[in-house]
Amino acid sequence: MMRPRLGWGVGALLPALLMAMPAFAADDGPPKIDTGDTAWMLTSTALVLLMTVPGLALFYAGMVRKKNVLATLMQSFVITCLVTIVWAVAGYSLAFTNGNAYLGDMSRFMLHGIADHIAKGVDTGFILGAGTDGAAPQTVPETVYMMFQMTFAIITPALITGAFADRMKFSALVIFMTLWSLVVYSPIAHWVWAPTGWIAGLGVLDFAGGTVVHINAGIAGLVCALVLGKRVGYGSDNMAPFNLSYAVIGASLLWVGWFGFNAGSAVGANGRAGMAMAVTQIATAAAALGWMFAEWMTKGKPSVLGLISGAVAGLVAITPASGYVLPGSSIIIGVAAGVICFWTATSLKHMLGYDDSLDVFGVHCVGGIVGALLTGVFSYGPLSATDASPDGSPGGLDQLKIQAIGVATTLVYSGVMSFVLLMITKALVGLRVGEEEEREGLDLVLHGEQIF
Amino acid sequence: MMRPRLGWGVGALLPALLMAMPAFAADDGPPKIDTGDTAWMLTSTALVLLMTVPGLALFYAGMVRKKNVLATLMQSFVITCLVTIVWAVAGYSLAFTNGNAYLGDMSRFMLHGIADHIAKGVDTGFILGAGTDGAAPQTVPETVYMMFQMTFAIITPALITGAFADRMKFSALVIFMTLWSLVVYSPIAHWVWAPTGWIAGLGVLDFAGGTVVHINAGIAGLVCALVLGKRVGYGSDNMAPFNLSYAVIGASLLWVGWFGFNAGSAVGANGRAGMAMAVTQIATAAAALGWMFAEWMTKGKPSVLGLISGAVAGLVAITPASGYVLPGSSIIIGVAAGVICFWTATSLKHMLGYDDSLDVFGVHCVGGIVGALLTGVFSYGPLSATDASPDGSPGGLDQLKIQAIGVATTLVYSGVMSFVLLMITKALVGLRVGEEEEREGLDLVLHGEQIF
Amino acid sequence: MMRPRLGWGVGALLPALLMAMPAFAADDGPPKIDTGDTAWMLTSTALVLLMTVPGLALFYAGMVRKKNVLATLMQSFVITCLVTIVWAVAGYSLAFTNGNAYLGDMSRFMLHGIADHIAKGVDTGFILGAGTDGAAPQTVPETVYMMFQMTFAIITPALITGAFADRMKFSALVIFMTLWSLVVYSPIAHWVWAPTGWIAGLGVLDFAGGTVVHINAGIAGLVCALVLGKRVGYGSDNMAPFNLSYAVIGASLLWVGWFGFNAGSAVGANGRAGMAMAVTQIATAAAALGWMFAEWMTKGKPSVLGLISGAVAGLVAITPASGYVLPGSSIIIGVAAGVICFWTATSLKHMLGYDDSLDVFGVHCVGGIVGALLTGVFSYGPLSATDASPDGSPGGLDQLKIQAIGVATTLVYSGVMSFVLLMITKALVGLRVGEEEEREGLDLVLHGEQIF
Amino acid sequence: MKLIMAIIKPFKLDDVREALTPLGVQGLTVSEVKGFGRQKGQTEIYRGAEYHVSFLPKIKIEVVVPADLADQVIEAIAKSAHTGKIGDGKIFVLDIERAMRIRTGEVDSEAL
Amino acid sequence: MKLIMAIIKPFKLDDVREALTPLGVQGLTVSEVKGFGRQKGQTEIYRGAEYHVSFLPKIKIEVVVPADLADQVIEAIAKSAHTGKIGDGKIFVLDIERAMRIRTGEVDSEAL
Amino acid sequence: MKLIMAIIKPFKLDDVREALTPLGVQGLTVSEVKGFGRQKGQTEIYRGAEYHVSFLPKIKIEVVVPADLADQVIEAIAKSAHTGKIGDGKIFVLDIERAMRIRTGEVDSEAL
Ligand SMILES: Nc1ncnc2c1ncn2[C@@H]1O[C@H](COP(=O)(O)OP(=O)(O)O)[C@@H](O)[C@H]1O
Ligand SMILES: Nc1ncnc2c1ncn2[C@@H]1O[C@H](COP(=O)(O)OP(=O)(O)O)[C@@H](O)[C@H]1O
Ligand SMILES: Nc1ncnc2c1ncn2[C@@H]1O[C@H](COP(=O)(O)OP(=O)(O)O)[C@@H](O)[C@H]1O
Repeated sequence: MMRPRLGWGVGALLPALLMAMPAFAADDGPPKIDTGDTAWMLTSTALVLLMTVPGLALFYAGMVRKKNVLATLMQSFVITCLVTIVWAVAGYSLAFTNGNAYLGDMSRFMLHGIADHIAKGVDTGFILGAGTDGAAPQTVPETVYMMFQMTFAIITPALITGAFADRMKFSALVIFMTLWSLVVYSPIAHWVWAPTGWIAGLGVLDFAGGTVVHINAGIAGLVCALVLGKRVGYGSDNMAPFNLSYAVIGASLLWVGWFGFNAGSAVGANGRAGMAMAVTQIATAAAALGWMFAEWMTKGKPSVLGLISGAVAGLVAITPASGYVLPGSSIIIGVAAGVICFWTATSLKHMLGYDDSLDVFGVHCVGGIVGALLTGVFSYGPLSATDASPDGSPGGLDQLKIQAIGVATTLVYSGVMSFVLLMITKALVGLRVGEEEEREGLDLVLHGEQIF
Repeated sequence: MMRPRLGWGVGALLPALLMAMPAFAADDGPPKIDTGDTAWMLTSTALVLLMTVPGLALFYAGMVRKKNVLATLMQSFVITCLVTIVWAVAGYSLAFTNGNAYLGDMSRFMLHGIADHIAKGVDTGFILGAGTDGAAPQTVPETVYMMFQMTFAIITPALITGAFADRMKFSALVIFMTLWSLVVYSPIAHWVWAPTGWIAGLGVLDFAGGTVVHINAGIAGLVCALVLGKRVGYGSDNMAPFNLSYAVIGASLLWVGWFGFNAGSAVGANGRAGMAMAVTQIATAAAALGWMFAEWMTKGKPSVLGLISGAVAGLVAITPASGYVLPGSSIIIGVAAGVICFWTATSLKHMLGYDDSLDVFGVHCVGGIVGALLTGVFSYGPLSATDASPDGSPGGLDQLKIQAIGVATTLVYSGVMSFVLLMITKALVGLRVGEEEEREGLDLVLHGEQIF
Repeated sequence: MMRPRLGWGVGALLPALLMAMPAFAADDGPPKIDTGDTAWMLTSTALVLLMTVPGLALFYAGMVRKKNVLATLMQSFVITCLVTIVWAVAGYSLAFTNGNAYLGDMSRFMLHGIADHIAKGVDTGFILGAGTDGAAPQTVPETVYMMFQMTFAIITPALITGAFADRMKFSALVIFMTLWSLVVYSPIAHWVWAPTGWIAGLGVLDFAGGTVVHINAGIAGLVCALVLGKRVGYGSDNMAPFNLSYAVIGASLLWVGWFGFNAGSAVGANGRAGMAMAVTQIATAAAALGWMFAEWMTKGKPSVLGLISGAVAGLVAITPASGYVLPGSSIIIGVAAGVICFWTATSLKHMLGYDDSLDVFGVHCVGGIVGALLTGVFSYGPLSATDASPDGSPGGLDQLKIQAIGVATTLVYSGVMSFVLLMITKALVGLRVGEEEEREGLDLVLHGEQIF
Repeated sequence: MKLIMAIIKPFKLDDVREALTPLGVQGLTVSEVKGFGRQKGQTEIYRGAEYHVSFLPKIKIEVVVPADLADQVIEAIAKSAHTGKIGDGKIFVLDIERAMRIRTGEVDSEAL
Repeated sequence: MKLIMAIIKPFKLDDVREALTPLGVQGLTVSEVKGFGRQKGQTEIYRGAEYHVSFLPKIKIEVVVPADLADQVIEAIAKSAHTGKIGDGKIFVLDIERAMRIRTGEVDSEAL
Repeated sequence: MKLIMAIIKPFKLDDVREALTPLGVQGLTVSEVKGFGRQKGQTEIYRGAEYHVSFLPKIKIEVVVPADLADQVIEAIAKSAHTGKIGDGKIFVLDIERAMRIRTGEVDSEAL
């Protein structure tokens, strides 16, 4: 999403046509919706949902053992359902209404008022931060904006599940994720993306969620992996993935869906969306090749798991940068993410000895940090320039420092709060299945089902 | 699709811009196309096709036994092909031309005339019911409207296949589905969605096909299950699904594709599409959780099959309501659908003793009825209001009664005609494979292929 | 993509609205972008990427033996990554800048200058062939045009991999495909689709890539199959596909994604896109049924592999024709493609005795030729008419001859250059794995991984 | 003790197991196997490549029983697995020298 | 020579293999089987249809050893596969008359 | 009667079956197994986790023949399954006491 502090959204997102008719822009009423922008945002919403179900569900399910495939699919699916309700009831309101610098208010509780502008089937554009200095009129209805944001709120907790794959109780997951969405996700989204948010106010650049989504989920995953402990048999049993072809399908759908994630974060079908799509594609390819060649050189063979892991690392790293950088920079971001995440997931993890089953920390947190910091280096001014701020937010040492604050804040808040919520969940229902149950597999034990 | 009787389509679907330029709207010529609306309808068409292949194909294939996986996939795929041709040749013409109150005419036989307005590569908008009182100008070309509707005509018979999974002859399927598309689907689509249709004239609300698609397919499925009889070994053999991960992928793609189904039924990228997408998402999540918790409480474990079945039940139930209701109502519709369909599929079916293999009746017919009736309760006026009808069609007892007529008509007509067509098919080629063949599995017997 | 020689693109692609405001159209500056057209092209880009990963990857992986499933998936995935980088660095520049009649220039090396028109986050429309007689202004930013074209550059070499499935070295694939993209794909794309290209100058019609993509990949595949030789055990061992359900998912995603391929080639959400989508659907269904019934009659059973192969043959054949023909013609094109490709893949291949593992030649080259020639027969004038050329390019004997030249040129150039590049690759790293390795399977030998 | 090894049609497994329980058989082990025999399979055709399915799916049951129970067990299997159609399968009997239950260390007939 | 056939819990396979190596066992063959016995499985419910999982996944190990090694091998398996919980499995011993290594044509104890 | 149990390389299955037909062998049963032996497998690496593939895919053939045919059958298998490379597999011979054809109730050599 755009960085609203500068208010450039107005200029960038109203269609060119309206700018040519100043009489419209000067109107005090809500902006008109643009059908092209709305079409793209409806599509982007579908694409981002596709990322979680079946994308992420398959990516993860393909990496676990046969006895946990269905349980792993179920985790992403149930989170999709839970967060949909949480978001509609309170999450959206906490994240995207004005409130104060730390949290939204409850004016959109139960989505109350979201239909206020509908008359005769027609809706008006949504003004994010209406009434504040940073008010950012959009050319899409609020329902569409709310839905697009919902898909981000869904995928973030779903990402965490990779860290504790094969061992968490289902009841614990339901409780923890519901709380996490409200207590961790909504506040951080507010800080970074609401015009009134304090991190937005610092000028942190996070186009599509490097901090809000990936660093946030990644550090929460690490905390989960540490608190739950290693899988039974970790280090001795063969834990080879049951069926990597699922993981390949999953990674592919993540890639395709990520066009909605990143190019959709332009909230319109405009030049910025086009550039976001281009740099997303290039960084992803560069990261996949980076990981692949690093693995080929150090381990002797290029693996399909390596290639797709690199692609995901690239997608993660370009996320915060996607609306700010040019193609050349995206290659650098991609290669850096691919090689660094390769090292984290294959070496650092073993050195430190935690069992982050599917490398949520190694790929999402580390990749997110690489991307967030390099956004501060490579940001290209004209992409974020506005009338009010004709230079935009060009990269440089200053911006890098601002970015580091965003990263550090997210790490600390999400890490600490995830720990607290795990403790609460543990007190309520316990976190982990028994050893026998873990051996038998979650599919049968938790859900009474198995695949062939 | 909109309810054309009130003619509100004009106001709702012409882009806001045109409304600001009355000179255009007053034109007598065909409407101009809007690129944003057209973009969304092209996308929606792709999304709805995705629902059938591979969505529904996988959803069903994941629930059958290994020996029938390919045959089940093939059923959805061949229906996609057959109905495409049937629709282009006559189905579209019978459904969407003016004709009389019961059937369209043959003026679009072989899509004759669909290119009449193309000049220099540019097309005009399509006027549904042109020349009638209910004429509803659209901002998309007729090719796009025809294609979008085709994807609905495809998925409806494909839904039926779940009821007779594992036992129907392929030749019988080819004949039955071809006839069914012409004799059952096209007329019902005409009644409900053509401006001249008699059910449309009653004021029945069916935004995206609760009656035309789901009740219709669901009751046809029940008739098929009863006429074909139970699977060999039903009740004694282990008929556990071969690979539920396919069903999870299928359900996920159904969910994503359903955005095209419901939000696409606004025939434009407008406020109504946004609200349709939002309520679709919320009802689906609510239904999935409703089924899951009902199962958890009564059976002791929440299953992945239950969760995804609930999601599909929610998608079905919100379908007729999606362009008429607000988020709060969608939660109620979702929970009702989830819990009621859970009961139908797990208890009622056994009480009544029919073998509807994959619960087409229990999920689609029952879910569709829940949705169709609750649409009559919860419809929110401003979503369907127009200049001509400033109150729209608000829910209430009157509307509920009208809805019940739509439901009953569909149940009777589709049930009876499906039975007749099955008898005709039986006379021609027989309906069911032999017992030995059924034991060996349709993959090998009918198609000479098998999976590993 | 459109045929720029006639310059009709201008009229067809600027939105209707602008035409109504001549003051805008007369502007000398770059065209404005249209949000609806841009939304559709962003979507189309995602759809075409979906065709390769996971679409084509699954289509192919489902047809090989278990031991090669991951390696086959990896081939499509790594080509996606490699070509992305190759295209961004030089491929796009060689294909779509003016250069001369045979090759573009290096003015877009490293995508240099693609952000020149971005100011305050807003971009302008892209003028293809700017400054030449054939200049074709587009209503989408150049980033979007470049990305859409990239997805075509990706799928073309990926198609080739089916011909040498189960036996090529991974290192050889990496080298060969990188070279092929630059030396074969980019030049042919330039000839046919750049306004300055010599084949475009002849008036060859290739709407979405019958020659550039399918004939090109198909003949290259044949050359690969001949040069690499038959698989070990070909003709004696059981090489039955491991899991055709993957192939069905793949074919389905190809079908859905092909809407982006063909309707996206209208470079806008317009009437031509709508017609392209309609004929794509109809031809595909006709071809699938054509293959199915041909097989049913000659082999006794309709197979799912036959049905989906027919669908792909239809998609291939309609590709060059999709923006030029009407629904009636599309049925003929479809049936012809289905029946002819059935014969090629099941009879001709055995008569000639080459081992084109997954029928790249039989489906893509032959299907492409059928489509390219029939485009010359059935092209409907008004779809390609412009102010400058009010008759468009109607089909007829003249056009058929022109089409044949396009076909022949592609066959010869791609065939010869593919052979040369294979020889270079062979000299560098060798082409084929050892016999023992081939027996053990590429998954384990090349990538150190296997599925269950 | 005897090891009774039976190759049967897959859909007969549950019938066989139920036929053995009344005899006091408390355990058995089954595997999915492919059988080649008089029963002929289908032909699979994949785009012109024909493969005859000469190996058909069968279930192998292995059950170790005290020698004196062998006759009854054989009879029970033969009856419950019978369809009369070609491909019904075979029953073979082997001698078992020793048996041990891993959990308890019990041996021979105690272990079955 | 004796054929030691052991049915064990799947996750014990690596332990067993490691226990046999020190005894000089250089080869063995394993298969995935389903076991029916005293150990009871879960119930699976698919939309109201209940199936009891009476067959549980087990691993069958077949290892042929010289007769004089049999005792040690049995003991090693019994120890390494032991958990003490129901379902640990069985060990059966059969007599092998002849053995041959295909690669070299060596026979009997040379072949193991 | 003898049970000939052979562990062979998977791609040799068709060769072996064809070598047995001329000898009058009318039925056999095969299973997919994993073999551990002198032949060493590959290493699989999944993001830094290394697993050595110590078990390689093999095919187990079980064929019961009249005692007098055993030598010929062993020889035919040994020849047709031979590649000379490590991992070619083993042939074991066991005694079968009784055999029965389920379809007809025929016993012993009639049943094969
Ligand atoms: N001599 C044999 N050795 C081992 N297994 C055999 C033998 N003969 C038959 N079988 C097994 O028995 C199955 C059934 O045999 P088949 O000849 O097809 O029919 P039937 O049992 O009716 O004579 C075969 O598929 C095979 O698995
Ligand atoms: N008589 C038998 N013949 C063949 N296999 C048996 C026999 N009894 C038990 N088994 C195998 O041993 C496994 C374990 O037996 P079970 O009775 O469950 O527990 P335990 O070994 O602790 O007594 C079974 O699952 C089955 O595979
Ligand atoms: N003692 C044994 N008992 C059972 N199976 C064995 C034994 N030794 C070897 N095998 C089987 O034979 C296969 C081949 O043995 P291996 O030692 O790898 O090569 P080779 O047969 O060339 O000596 C093994 O994978 C295993 O399945």
